[in-house]
Amino acid sequence: MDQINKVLIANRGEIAIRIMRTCRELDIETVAVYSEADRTSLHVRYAHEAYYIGKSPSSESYLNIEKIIDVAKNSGADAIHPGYGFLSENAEFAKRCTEEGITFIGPTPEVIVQMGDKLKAREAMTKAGIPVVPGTKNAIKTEEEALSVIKEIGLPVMIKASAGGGGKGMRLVHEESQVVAAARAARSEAKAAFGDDSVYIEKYINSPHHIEFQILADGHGNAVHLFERECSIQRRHQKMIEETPSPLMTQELRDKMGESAVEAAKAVNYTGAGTIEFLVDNDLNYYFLEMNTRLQVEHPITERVTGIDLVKQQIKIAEGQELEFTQEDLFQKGHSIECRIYAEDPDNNFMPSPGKIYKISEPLGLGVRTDGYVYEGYEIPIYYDSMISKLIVWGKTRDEAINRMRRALYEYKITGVKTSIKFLERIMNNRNFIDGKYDTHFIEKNQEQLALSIPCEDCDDIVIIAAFIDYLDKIDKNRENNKEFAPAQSRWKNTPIINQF
Amino acid sequence: MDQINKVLIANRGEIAIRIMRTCRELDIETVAVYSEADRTSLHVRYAHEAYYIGKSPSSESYLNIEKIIDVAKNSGADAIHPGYGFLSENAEFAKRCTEEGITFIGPTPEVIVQMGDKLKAREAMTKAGIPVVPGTKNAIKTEEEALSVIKEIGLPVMIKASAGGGGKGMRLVHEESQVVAAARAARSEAKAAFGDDSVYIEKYINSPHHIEFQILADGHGNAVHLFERECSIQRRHQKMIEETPSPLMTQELRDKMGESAVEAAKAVNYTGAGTIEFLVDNDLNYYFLEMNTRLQVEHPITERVTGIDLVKQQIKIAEGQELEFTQEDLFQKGHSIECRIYAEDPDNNFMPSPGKIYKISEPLGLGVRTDGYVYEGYEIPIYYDSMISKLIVWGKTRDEAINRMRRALYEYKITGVKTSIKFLERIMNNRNFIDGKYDTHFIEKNQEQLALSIPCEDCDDIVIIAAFIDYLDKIDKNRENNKEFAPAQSRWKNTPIINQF
Amino acid sequence: MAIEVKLEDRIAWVNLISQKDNILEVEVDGVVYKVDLMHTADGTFSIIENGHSYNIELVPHKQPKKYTAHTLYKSLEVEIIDAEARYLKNRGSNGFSSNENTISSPMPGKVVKILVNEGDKVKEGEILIIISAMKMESEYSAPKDGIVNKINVKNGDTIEGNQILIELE
Amino acid sequence: MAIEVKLEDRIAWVNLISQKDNILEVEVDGVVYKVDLMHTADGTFSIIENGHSYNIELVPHKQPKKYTAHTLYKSLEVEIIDAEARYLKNRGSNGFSSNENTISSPMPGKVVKILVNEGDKVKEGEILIIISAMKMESEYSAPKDGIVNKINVKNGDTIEGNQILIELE
Repeated sequence: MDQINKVLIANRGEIAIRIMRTCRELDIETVAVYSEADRTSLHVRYAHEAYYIGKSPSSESYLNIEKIIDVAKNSGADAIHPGYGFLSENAEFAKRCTEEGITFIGPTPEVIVQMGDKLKAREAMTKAGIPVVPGTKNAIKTEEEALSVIKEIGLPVMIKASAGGGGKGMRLVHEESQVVAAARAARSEAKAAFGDDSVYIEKYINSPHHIEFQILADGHGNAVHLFERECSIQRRHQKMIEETPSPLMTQELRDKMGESAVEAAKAVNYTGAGTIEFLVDNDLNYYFLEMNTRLQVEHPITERVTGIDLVKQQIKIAEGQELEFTQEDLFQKGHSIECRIYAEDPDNNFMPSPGKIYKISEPLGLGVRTDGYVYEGYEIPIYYDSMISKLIVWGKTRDEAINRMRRALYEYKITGVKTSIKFLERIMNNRNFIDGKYDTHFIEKNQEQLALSIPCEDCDDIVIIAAFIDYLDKIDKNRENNKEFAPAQSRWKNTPIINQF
Repeated sequence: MDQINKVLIANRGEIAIRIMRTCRELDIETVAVYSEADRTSLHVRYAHEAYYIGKSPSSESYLNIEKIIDVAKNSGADAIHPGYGFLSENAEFAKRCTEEGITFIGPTPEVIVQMGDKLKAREAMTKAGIPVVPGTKNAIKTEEEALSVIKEIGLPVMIKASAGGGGKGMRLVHEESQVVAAARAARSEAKAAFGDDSVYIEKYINSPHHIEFQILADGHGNAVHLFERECSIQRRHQKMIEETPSPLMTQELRDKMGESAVEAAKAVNYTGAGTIEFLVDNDLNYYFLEMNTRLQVEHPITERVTGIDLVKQQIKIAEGQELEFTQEDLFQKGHSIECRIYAEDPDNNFMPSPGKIYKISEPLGLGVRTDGYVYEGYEIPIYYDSMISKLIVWGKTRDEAINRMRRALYEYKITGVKTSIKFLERIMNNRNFIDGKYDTHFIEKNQEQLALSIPCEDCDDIVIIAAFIDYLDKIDKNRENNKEFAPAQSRWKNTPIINQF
Repeated sequence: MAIEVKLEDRIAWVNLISQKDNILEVEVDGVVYKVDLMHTADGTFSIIENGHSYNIELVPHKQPKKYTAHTLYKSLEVEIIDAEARYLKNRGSNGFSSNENTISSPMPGKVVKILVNEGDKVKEGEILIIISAMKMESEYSAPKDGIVNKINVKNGDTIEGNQILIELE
Repeated sequence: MAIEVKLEDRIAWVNLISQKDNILEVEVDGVVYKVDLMHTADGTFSIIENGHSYNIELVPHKQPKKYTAHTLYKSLEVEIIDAEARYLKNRGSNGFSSNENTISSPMPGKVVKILVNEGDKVKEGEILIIISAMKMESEYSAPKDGIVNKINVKNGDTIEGNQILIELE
């Protein structure tokens, strides 16, 4: 295949910018697409070119295959990177790219179909000798069918979107009475997120660890894994914190699971970057859960410990190049943690908190990386995901990484909307987390401690003073002739910071 | 020695914040000191505690030993970190700390005296069998003496501050007629920077490479080096870009120079973090230049390739702990480059450009670190150094690091004052730099290419349109009743971004 | 000048004793603080009190005299209660009443489905409306038994935060 | 509405042809551009023209109608020349004359040493004053032969950028 010179990024938000950064480093031109809500979004401003593709709901823009293909052809893009979410695991989209002679940066449509359908994926893995979680072999059509399956494999079970991923369209069912509502909700979410409402049922494993392996496979039969990511800290079945290495992992298990991951990739002739998700129980049994045939949100922690730019590798593989390294060249150096910053209210059931960003201070310095996309004054649209940034740290040891994450979260300030920052800070101070003792139920199990904010009595009085002085200054401005308060020196006042338009 | 619980940072700017970051990661409380000009500087706001120590000129604040000792005692700080510059290589300060029972985070006063006096340092190194640059054995007292020395060792020569460092108080002399003015200028700068105006003379080496080795030595006789830093890209004898590994270096030379660096440290019973600076000529002969008995500005590139937090190591050594690693545990992984962002005008002889910061966009994402201290609306004081930030990148290879630096410089926007950012971008595009072929004369030798900015004809017309529309909007605001231009939709207008005080 | 400041549930009595440039003496509930207060150019209050360095960012609400204050450790709701505010409060008309008869969403979003019609009898806990925002659906149920008096939105509508969606009798 | 805009050394003729919300048609020196122009909340113009995405930040000068414009590649000086500006320019009173009789520093700093006195005869290239800023000293010399007419500063003074320090006759 030929060298890629211009890439259309069929995505928005932090991942669009993440991909454009690597393109820029490779001297590849970038084409952004945007919906009505995203005209002033940062990915539009970062790209070399930008084209409007439709109304704000993603079904009318970021999921509009033909419109995106049109833009790619008209702008002369020779490749499309789908990011994650949206069309990233849409086989039809990958097929249409290929038909139009545009390189799809990802696996073949056939593999996407096979792994995207969670049921077919389970079948393929079973054939390759990789353990899977007990569950239905086929999609369930009706709530009645769900009830009968549940009677067979026993409660609790997970109802999952067949086309799913990222925690969308997933419901845990403990009691029979919940089945109908849960199936409806899962279907509805699945429909909205993936345009396909079929769901299936899996046995629910107690106290599971969600551990995934990053793989890279080229078109020449070479495949490697880039070790694990521990993703068990979740809220509402969505990941919140990821780390590598996993505190649960042993070298023996790592080798075994890594081998399984590479075998899984080879079993389906996978090409590109992909992730094999496993559930691991407390006895260190592991089960194939699903394969994500795209870049993961949490890919930066793997980049940090291995030193490999995964987007760069995706592009090279899409160009038809051979992998430059073998399994023996890869090492995990130190420890990396990612915290996802959501615009949401952790004190109110993680309710999304869209709105206008007031002020941002990014954490900087040694061992800190942020991948975000919002800026001061930016209004977070209600139409898309509530994740506004990812904070990734590295430390020589897990302890150093936790301390650094604590410091970085302390420095990270986003106001105007509610965010998960303070909640993440509390997790970094949680004894069980520090000891590496957690599973996917961590947040429920530790909710009492996680609800407590750090007390600061002095701060309270100082806050009162600040508000009081601000108030005095404001009334002072209203009563120009009756000055009873001369405001303290302020550099701000004379600063023509804002280019008023 | 005991555990350190509270550290006073006797410094300002980026390095004060750099040190506080590590303190925060170690759960150590921090005490800031500030001059009149620095009341709203970021180090004051980052620290747990902050105390005023005097007027803006550093001689009345950051160089006021007794005032700083007083603050340390009153605030209960058990240690002082001096950063770089100011009192960092002042033996009297180290001595006063020790007398007052405060741990000085750095070597002993005796070592500072010995290495701080460049002439004594040369003597010690000669004794230890390490090659030094030919030059005077003693400080020169008068311009006449300078003239006679120069006749002896031959032109060109460097006149250098005996107490110097960081390019301050240094003058290159090609002709006898320049000697008097050069000596005056060097003395005056040395006096201002170090409070000591004695200078000495060294033979000037043509096309030299400035390569330094980072060392760490504990109080138990253990010493290691953390490899080299190539610091040859300089303007006005001040470093502008540093990288590690050095493109000039061979493994053989690295081992040899590293050994010399460790021997140098051991020869003077050094403790803490320090740097041995060498000149290397084109035939790969190396000469001891000086030892800096403190943290270097460019220490982050070493941190990035070795994974060692140097400030953490300084604190541990000051606590009396043994080094946790030996030479065999240390490796250079990948490639790291630092660009220093100065508030200066590269198109006008690098003239300093103090003033008010208008807007900042920090480069973020994979492999990028910034250590800075200015914020939007901050007025850079005229009293201190013009370095406002350091941009550090890492790449798996030197090529990747250069591409990443180019991308990061592209993202880095600081307006309101002139900066070196665009100039650094041109260096990253310079063929000789890309090929790793440069010495300390790089900037003079490549000045023609480095003066050229990237042309963009289209941009010009778009700039004209932006200014035109801004103007139309402004006159529109003045003529409310005669609307001939309705401004384009703007989110900004309704944003209560600024908390007006 | 003394007024009351409400910080979360606490009401504090505050008085400015003296001011010289950026050095202020302020009394809070009988405790006198001498503070060095600067409003930095990036919109934060830098306050040094007895050597301690505090950074406080005040985000003003649309309602006057209300702020969300962000310290390094937490976010707090602050309200200035001056004579005017007290007057309004006593009249009970400061715009905030705990109304159990309305359903509203705390965030902007989109109406996925309305499950009742005007005039329907509903029971406490019965789901009335489903709202989606940022790809998450939230179900809102009746706070008490009653009759649906008014429905202000229809399926597919985009809604504001705190907008009243359904009114019960 | 047509005016002239000066960009560095170039003077361009600019005309707004039409506008519909954020879509503008603008003519620059005879070339018609259809641009999608938004002023983003962080103070930058985001302009999309023929698919190309431009970010332009305008920093207004103290003098009206003057800007420094920052594109992704360079910084440019821009000036609006409308009727008023043309009038002032023709009168030669727009505040900028190339004066060879004064010494000024382009940046704020401190006077280290004045090497001449009022009434002194000086030669072209002779160093008159040393200014320090940010730990760097700069020497300013006479632009031509002449007599020192006036010295506006003394040793140790803090000075502003572009302040006239020494006037020659």
